[in-house]
Amino acid sequence: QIQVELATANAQMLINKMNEHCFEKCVTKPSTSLGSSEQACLSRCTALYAQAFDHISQKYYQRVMKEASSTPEASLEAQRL
Amino acid sequence: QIQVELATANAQMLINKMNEHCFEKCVTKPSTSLGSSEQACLSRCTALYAQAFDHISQKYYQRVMKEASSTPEASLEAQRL
Amino acid sequence: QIQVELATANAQMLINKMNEHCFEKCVTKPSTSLGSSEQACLSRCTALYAQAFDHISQKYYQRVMKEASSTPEASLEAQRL
Amino acid sequence: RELQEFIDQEQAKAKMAATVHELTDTCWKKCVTGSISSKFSRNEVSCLENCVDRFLDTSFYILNEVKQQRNQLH
Amino acid sequence: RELQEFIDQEQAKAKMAATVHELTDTCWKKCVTGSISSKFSRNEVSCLENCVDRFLDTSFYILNEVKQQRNQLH
Amino acid sequence: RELQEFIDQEQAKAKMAATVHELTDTCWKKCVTGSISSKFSRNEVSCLENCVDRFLDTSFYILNEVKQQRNQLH
Repeated sequence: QIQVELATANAQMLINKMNEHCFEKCVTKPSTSLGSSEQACLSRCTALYAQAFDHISQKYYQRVMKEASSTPEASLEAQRL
Repeated sequence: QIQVELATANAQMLINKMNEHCFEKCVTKPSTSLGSSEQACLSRCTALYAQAFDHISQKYYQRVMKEASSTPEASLEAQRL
Repeated sequence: QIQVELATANAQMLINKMNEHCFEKCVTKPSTSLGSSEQACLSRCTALYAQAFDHISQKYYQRVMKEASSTPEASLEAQRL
Repeated sequence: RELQEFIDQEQAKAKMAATVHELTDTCWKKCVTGSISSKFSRNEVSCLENCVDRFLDTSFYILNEVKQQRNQLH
Repeated sequence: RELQEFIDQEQAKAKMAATVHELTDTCWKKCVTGSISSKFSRNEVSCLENCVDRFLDTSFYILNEVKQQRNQLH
Repeated sequence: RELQEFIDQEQAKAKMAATVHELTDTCWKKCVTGSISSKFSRNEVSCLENCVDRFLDTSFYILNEVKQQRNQLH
């Protein structure tokens, strides 16, 4: 139950962040409708944000594991960031 | 009771946001006192921020109602943003 | 107990803020390691951020005290910011 | 049960009120880029007019994108 | 009752400590715009010196504006 | 006791998940500075590749600095 909620909150947060960053990048002058080039930009931007998120996620957990295996204290600090 | 608290929190938030954005726009180089042109700018800025807030508030609730009358699911998503 | 927790949370927040602002200023193009000039910049930046924090802290509490001695209401507003 | 409904409604209201503050923040940053005159410029008015609906369009567009990508996996 | 007072005081302290962090954040962004030298430039020092008091002045000024506008309605 | 351990673990997971969102936010702002093409430029890729590790290095570096300064006082 808790794990499902965590996963949902996580997906929701990812979508909110995509919304924020891709609106900023792709809709520079909001007009009376979402134009086709703005939509194309949003599709690219969403894909790239997801890619960055996956990559960063992987790098972060690798580092947490590495620190945990060398010094237990450092890994706690990495988690606490 | 809850409704009063909500209204107060709302007003407080609006004032905090005005403070943040209008300080950023109007007090570009903080000096030994708040000059008269800075004060004039703050008066204009406060009025404009309130105007933008009212307008955006209206547009948002219109949209939430529109989505609610077409697809119930979409309106939930709009609320959750 | 509560006071110790407050002090720890405070130190943690200060370090997080230093991290955010000094990473932004000193590590402009993240490369394969933290270079010596980036490290030197981080040392300077950490010291300056701590200095700014101390100064601002002092100014803020001076002002809160000043407002409290003139109008009790204003001091409450200053706290609530 | 009625109490629960009341709480849910109040929470939904509080959430929407918070969303209005965030949208105003976002649209102010996007649309009010110059210095502060006594009224908004024509460009600023048009930008603010459209900002909320385009932001919500963006939100629905992205939700759709994500759903489609998920469906392609199954 | 004494416990309640103690809790209120600790909450007020925590709130003020949080405000100091926010003010430092705001003033750092406003005043430290160049690269990081071994000490603050003269402009940066003067900006940081005045930043807190002008921010709080702004806050009082805006509160007053809002109150006056509200009074004009009644 | 087992329940407490489970709660602690879930909280640690939630905290790490939140950190990933913050890191993505920070690294996106630092590395993706131009307009959005169909793929990242070479500079953007290299910046994103290194951003997490340099951010965490920065964090450890600053922790060390703060500890040293504290030790000098005693």
